[in-house]
Amino acid sequence: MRPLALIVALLFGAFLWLYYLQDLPFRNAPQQAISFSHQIHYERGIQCAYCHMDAPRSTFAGMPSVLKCLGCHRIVIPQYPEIQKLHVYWNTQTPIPWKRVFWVPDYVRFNHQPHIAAGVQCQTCHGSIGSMDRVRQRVAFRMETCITCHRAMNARTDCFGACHH
Amino acid sequence: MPPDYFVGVCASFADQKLWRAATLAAQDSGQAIEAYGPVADEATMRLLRPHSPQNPVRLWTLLGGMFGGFAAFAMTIWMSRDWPLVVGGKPIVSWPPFICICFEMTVLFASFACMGSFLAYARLPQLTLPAAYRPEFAVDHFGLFIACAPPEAERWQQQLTAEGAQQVWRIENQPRGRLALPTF
Amino acid sequence: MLRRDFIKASTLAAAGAASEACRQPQQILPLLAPDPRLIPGRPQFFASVCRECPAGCGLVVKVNDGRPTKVEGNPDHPVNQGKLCLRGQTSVQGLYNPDRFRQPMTRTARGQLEAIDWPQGMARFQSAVATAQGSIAWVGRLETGTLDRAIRAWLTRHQAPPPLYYEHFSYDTLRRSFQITYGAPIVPIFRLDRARSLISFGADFLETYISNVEYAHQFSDIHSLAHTPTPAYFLAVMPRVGLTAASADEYWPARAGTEYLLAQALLAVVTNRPLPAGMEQCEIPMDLIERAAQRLAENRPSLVLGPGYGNDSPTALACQIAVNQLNDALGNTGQTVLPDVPHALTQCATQAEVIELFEQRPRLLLLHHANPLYHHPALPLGAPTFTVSFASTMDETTQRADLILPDHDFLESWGDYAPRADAPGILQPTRIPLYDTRPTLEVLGEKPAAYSDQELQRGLAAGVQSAAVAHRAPATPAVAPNVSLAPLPAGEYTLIPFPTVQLFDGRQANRSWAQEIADPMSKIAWDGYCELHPETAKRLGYEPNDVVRLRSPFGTAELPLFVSTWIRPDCVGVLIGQGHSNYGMWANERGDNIHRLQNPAPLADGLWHAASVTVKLESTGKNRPLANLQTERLQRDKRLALALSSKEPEPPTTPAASFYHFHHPYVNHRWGMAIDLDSCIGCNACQAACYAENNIAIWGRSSALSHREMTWIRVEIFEGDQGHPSTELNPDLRFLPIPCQQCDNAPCEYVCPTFAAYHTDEGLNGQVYNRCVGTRYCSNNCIYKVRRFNWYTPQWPEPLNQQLNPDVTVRAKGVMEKCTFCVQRITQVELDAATNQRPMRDGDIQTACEQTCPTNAIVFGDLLDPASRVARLAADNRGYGLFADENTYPAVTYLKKKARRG
Amino acid sequence: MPLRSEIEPARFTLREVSDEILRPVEAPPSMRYLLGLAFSLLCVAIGVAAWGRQLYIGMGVSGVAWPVMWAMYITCFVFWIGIAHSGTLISAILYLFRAKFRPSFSRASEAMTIFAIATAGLFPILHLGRAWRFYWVFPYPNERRIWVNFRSPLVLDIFAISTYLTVSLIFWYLGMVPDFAELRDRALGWRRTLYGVLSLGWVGSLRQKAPFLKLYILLAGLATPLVLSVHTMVSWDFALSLLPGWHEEIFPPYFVAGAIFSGLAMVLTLVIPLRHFFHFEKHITMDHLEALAKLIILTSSIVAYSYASEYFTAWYSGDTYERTAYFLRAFGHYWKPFWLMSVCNVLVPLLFFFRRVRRSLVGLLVVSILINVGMFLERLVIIVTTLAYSFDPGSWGLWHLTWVEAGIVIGSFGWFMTLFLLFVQFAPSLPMAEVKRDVLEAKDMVATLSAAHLLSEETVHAA
Repeated sequence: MRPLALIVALLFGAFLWLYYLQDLPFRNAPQQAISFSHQIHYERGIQCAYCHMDAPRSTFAGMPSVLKCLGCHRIVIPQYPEIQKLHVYWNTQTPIPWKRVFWVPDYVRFNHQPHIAAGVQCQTCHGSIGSMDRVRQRVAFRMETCITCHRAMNARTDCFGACHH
Repeated sequence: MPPDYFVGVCASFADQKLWRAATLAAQDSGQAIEAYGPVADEATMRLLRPHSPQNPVRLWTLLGGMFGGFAAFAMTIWMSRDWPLVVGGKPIVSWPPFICICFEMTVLFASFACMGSFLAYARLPQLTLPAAYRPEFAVDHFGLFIACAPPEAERWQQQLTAEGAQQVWRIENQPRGRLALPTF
Repeated sequence: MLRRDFIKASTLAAAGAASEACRQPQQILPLLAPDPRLIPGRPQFFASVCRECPAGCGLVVKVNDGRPTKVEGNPDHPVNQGKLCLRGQTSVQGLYNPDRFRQPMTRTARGQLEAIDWPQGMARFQSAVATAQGSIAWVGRLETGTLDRAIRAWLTRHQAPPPLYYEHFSYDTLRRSFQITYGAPIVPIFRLDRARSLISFGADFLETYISNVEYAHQFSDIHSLAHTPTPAYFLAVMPRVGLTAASADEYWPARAGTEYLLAQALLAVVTNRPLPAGMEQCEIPMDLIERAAQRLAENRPSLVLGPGYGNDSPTALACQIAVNQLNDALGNTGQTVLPDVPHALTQCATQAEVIELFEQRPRLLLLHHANPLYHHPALPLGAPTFTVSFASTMDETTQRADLILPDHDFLESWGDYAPRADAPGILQPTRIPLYDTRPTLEVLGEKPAAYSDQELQRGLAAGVQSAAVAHRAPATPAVAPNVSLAPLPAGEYTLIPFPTVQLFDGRQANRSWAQEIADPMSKIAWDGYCELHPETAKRLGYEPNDVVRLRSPFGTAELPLFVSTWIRPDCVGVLIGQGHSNYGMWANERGDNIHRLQNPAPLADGLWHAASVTVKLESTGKNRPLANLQTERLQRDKRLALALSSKEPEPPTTPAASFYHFHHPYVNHRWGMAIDLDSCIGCNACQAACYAENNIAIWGRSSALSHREMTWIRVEIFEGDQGHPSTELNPDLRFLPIPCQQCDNAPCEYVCPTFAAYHTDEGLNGQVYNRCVGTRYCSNNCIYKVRRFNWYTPQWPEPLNQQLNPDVTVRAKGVMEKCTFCVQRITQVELDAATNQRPMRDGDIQTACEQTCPTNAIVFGDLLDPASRVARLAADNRGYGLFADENTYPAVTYLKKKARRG
Repeated sequence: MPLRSEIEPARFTLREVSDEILRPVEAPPSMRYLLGLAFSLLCVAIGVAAWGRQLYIGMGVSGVAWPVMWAMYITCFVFWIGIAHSGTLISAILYLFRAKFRPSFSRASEAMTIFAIATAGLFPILHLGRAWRFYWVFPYPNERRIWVNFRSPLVLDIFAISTYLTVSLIFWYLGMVPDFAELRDRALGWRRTLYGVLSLGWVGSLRQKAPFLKLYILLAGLATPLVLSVHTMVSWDFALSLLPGWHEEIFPPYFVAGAIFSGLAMVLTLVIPLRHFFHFEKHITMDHLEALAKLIILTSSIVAYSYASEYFTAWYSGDTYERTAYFLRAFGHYWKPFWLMSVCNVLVPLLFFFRRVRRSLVGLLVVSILINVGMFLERLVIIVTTLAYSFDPGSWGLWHLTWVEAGIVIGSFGWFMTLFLLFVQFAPSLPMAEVKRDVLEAKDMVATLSAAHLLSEETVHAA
């Protein structure tokens, strides 16, 4: 019976990997170009909208420009090695290559604008980023997450009009 | 009542009519018997009536069918209403197409129930064959096994040979090996 | 308990493998410095001018995150008033042309072109200029304003003759006739919107004549029932029915070359002088001429246009002079013909001058976006002449160049262009240059007089400046030259080289949209072809798609045959614009170059004539299937493209009674569309706008051969209907644009097994791409056949993928797609209205096709709002639904064409 | 007086029956058999190669295009489902009617049913644009909370075909359990283990035979309406649409009759070579084949009536779309397949009115093959011409066969033949239990008749 069980386990594992596990980005917290800690900034009272200011007016939430970081870090702990990296990027005028953590597939038209207008908190979808040193995806961006919330808030659940066009 | 133990007398008939007569006689005597034969025909079944008047398979098939039909209707209606999408100007619960699915599931579950009840009542699948079974019973001979204690076995042997059995032999409690290995 | 929790609970050891997600996460690059105007994720809009042809329409370029994705007409520009033709829409493909030069190139000793960098390029350029000592010739596209002044200054500084602005449609005959009749060789401004009646002796003003978007707009104002209760009367006199003659009320198939007799006859009738001799040659009955003259006299002011490129025969000059005199006699000069407001085309060199320049073999030839060798293959270009080309893509002339210093594309560069004095427009770069190219102004090193700041600011914002111009009275009328037409020798056919709206003079041949969107008249895509009348074809024993060799005294060309009744039996029409040998991946091998057939030298009157040649036809035995996207032209009694019958008005086609009266619970909107068949001129601009907006895939000729084009709105052409069949004397042609009808009882929805096709709460027929498994039953069941299937994985060759619209999903292989009424535009406007708490007004949302339609034939709006234009048009008595009796309740209403008088 | 064919079996003995039927199974496969198996495996390889290419490159390699989005694949689907239905007809419906010639074909035609459905079942997956997402058509619970559109004829198809496969599989397999038991007793080594497992421990005792007979009669009763409903739903793939040429009320009975018609022809095409190569002439007599031929005449007449009624309703309705569709079906681009189909389905079966043709093996074989060609073309013509010439003349277009489609069709025939050849090698092609029952009944009949002196001496002597 030994080989039979092994084959069944392998097949079942392959099925799981193919259809479910391979795109579970739970564990992934990519190593960023500059190991920026949200926790430290959030504890000093900097709100999300200060850096990601395009959320209320665009599909893309926006990333802080290099100059915005330098706004403070030209004075605040400039000698810190990570901040040195920031200065190198600014001096060579190259944008910081952040790795994207939160993404939805191409056939989903996610738009921050209506969500911010409806008063949805950033933590609802992005998890408690304020308490994270390295950004990690806590809430799975799968349709189930979105649909449950849309139905609870009786937001628009029209497949074509709202998300998939 | 199926013979749970394998002690008794077994006879092999070449002629179906003799076999039928012997089986009928054995049934009347009230002994626990089991009859084997290569051919399954209605006539023998009506004559020997091994079971209660109604065969239980029919009841289970009906129950299975009704369950299938109800399950289909429940499934289609609940699923259509769970995420109600308007399609081609048709109502959400458009029962005409649901009837087709209901019919299909009725037949499906009726067949499952029918097979299940048959296997249950025929006590299949069995890994070991009864001791009385001879390979020729599947080819051209008809077998009759009568479960009786050794003392009466002798009497039954004479009776069976009198009734035209080609061969009669005694069966002691010999369980078969795995996967149905009949002895020659 | 949800299924996934169940899986998690019972997961076996295999879960350990879920380490790094195997899909590589994308990168996000922030800005270096914050820019208040730039909101990442929101499009920006820049005003510019379209340089695809000398018409110079105003552009508004939509730029997504630093890359232009779509161009639309500039509503404030006087020339095109917010509209664009098919060529304008494909200008984005010019910017992202995969065959563009990446850096300067030079020809080595062995004759190969190899890449060099700019310093080397400039050095070779300076040395060439030095050695030329004044024998320099500039042959470039038409330029006005700053660049024109810079070029002239540079040439005078090097003691060189002034530049020759080369346009193949240079209207030499028109300018010569104006010099004779009005004393100045100018291309005038025509005001169609003031005309009450219109005659064209061959000018295809809806396709390529001078400024086709402007004329289409003005023509629709005077001719369409939607814009005027008393439509003007339009008579077309030409040997072949092109897109312009298709919208005519009356059509005279005059023998090619005899148009001048008809013009002189009309002039004689209007000024009641004796008719010219030889009227029987033009095979037009006299009563028709009297009636036309009478109609011209009654409806003033009228406008008469002369011959176009297609019938630029040796007698064209006489015809144009007669037309000018007719306009004079009818008092149109100053009203609809403004001879003293010169169009920019007046600066163009005539073909004769260009031919003569190439004969002189200058020591240095500078080519700026001009391709004379394609139109005049016989021109000598070689050894003694050192050729420098500023073209941005390889073409027939640049292939023989010695040095290539690639110029920016017009969407990447500063500049200005004024098609006429009162409509100058400013070009501004909409992105950083794609490749290592430099603007020609910089290469010449000229410092032109700069615009003042506020002029620049106002110009940049509006993209246009307006200046009033006075009109001057005409000079004394001159005598018409006497000319006669030789009878057609037996076995020979007059060659009619007709330009088309999508290919112009061949400039747009390397645009996949211009090639994939079928020719408006013949519906043939991806190929050049020759056109013969069915009788001629039968007499010569040719079958459609046979390759026919056309032999003229100057050359031969082999082209597949398309048989159509819209051309005179004694003529053979050839499509110009195809036949490129070295112009790019989409333009090459599309048939032979027909310009080899034309007479390379100017005729006796010093003018080069395009249609001055007769050809013999020979069969080659070969066969080349043409990708004909609509083989059936008769709509039989299928009530597709309807006309108001002169008899009693037919009852509108109401849907039959139905058992299932399921009323959709529309709450806020039910989007609908109205298409006016009387306004539609069939120019396919809507198709090009749709391709640009919705990332529609292109798979080339082999797929088009088996009807696999992906257009979301196809324009069908029909000849008459059961009531009044289309005759050769009066072809009643009707164009029928068919987008998705977004039916309420959509036949495609109830057959889809996975709910990929379903009805949204706003009346749209949704197509969810990620749910579709590709059974294709929806396309089978759609009675309008508007659903298209992705046969392969779509490819966009580098850098065309930068043109993709980020708001629209790019579909994968195996998925259905169809017109979505530009749902991305609908949701964006709805979002903005919701976030700003203001109601949505009618006209806030414009679909891509509605926005660019030059004749405003398409109107989009909310059918639930009774005040909206589309609701009013839906209730119009001209309105009807396509196949309404099939109970699909379409959301698109078609408005019947007016009955054809003639 | 009983028919001669009824007392014919009296001549054999039960052991003789067993040996003859089991000889092909127990004998090693002949060279001819291996050659046939190799050839059909080659065809399957061609089919798999063609499908691989279509999956890798896209649907564009097949001939389907706009507007003809369905062609060869759905034709094959309906064709193979049609073949399956006659198998059920012979094994189930004729069992209910106690038809005398049933046992000789029943096992072979049931096998044909199973393998035909197995082949037909491939096509709904194979014709999909995204075949790797075929499971989205099943209503399985998923985290997207989206179910299936039960109004779509395709979903009805899924339920119908899967139910039909399951029920036929049960009916076929349980029917063979007694035969496997006999094979188990005669086999050795791994074959004994195989047949032992397959026979579920069947010993033919009364306790097992009583519910078995009841099961058999019930399943036959269930399969009969199932057959009619399955092909009705397959015909609804077309009849539920709006297209002129598909949207006809005659489709369900027309498709069911057509299915049984083409199925019977396939039974003949399979049984005649089977009978010849495995020498079952004694059990599958010419009378049995002639009975099938008579059934073919009946179903052919129904199909002919359906063609006529389609054209009459199109003409009589006066609807312009219907008239154009049907006129162009007969005289449009695809007139050749149309007229070939009409000849094969209507005229060729009329040959069976002649007794000589009915009783000649070559005649039966040729006519049955022509009928199947005709029925294949009929589905192709219905699908392609309706899509090519639908409502709007501007959207008329044609379909052209490509080698990928041809490869997949060859693959489907190869797949069917491979399964059938494996069946013939590993399982008895005739239901031995029922053949023996007929032998015993024949012997009883001869005994009673000879007792009543009603039979001539030599027939008694021959029995």
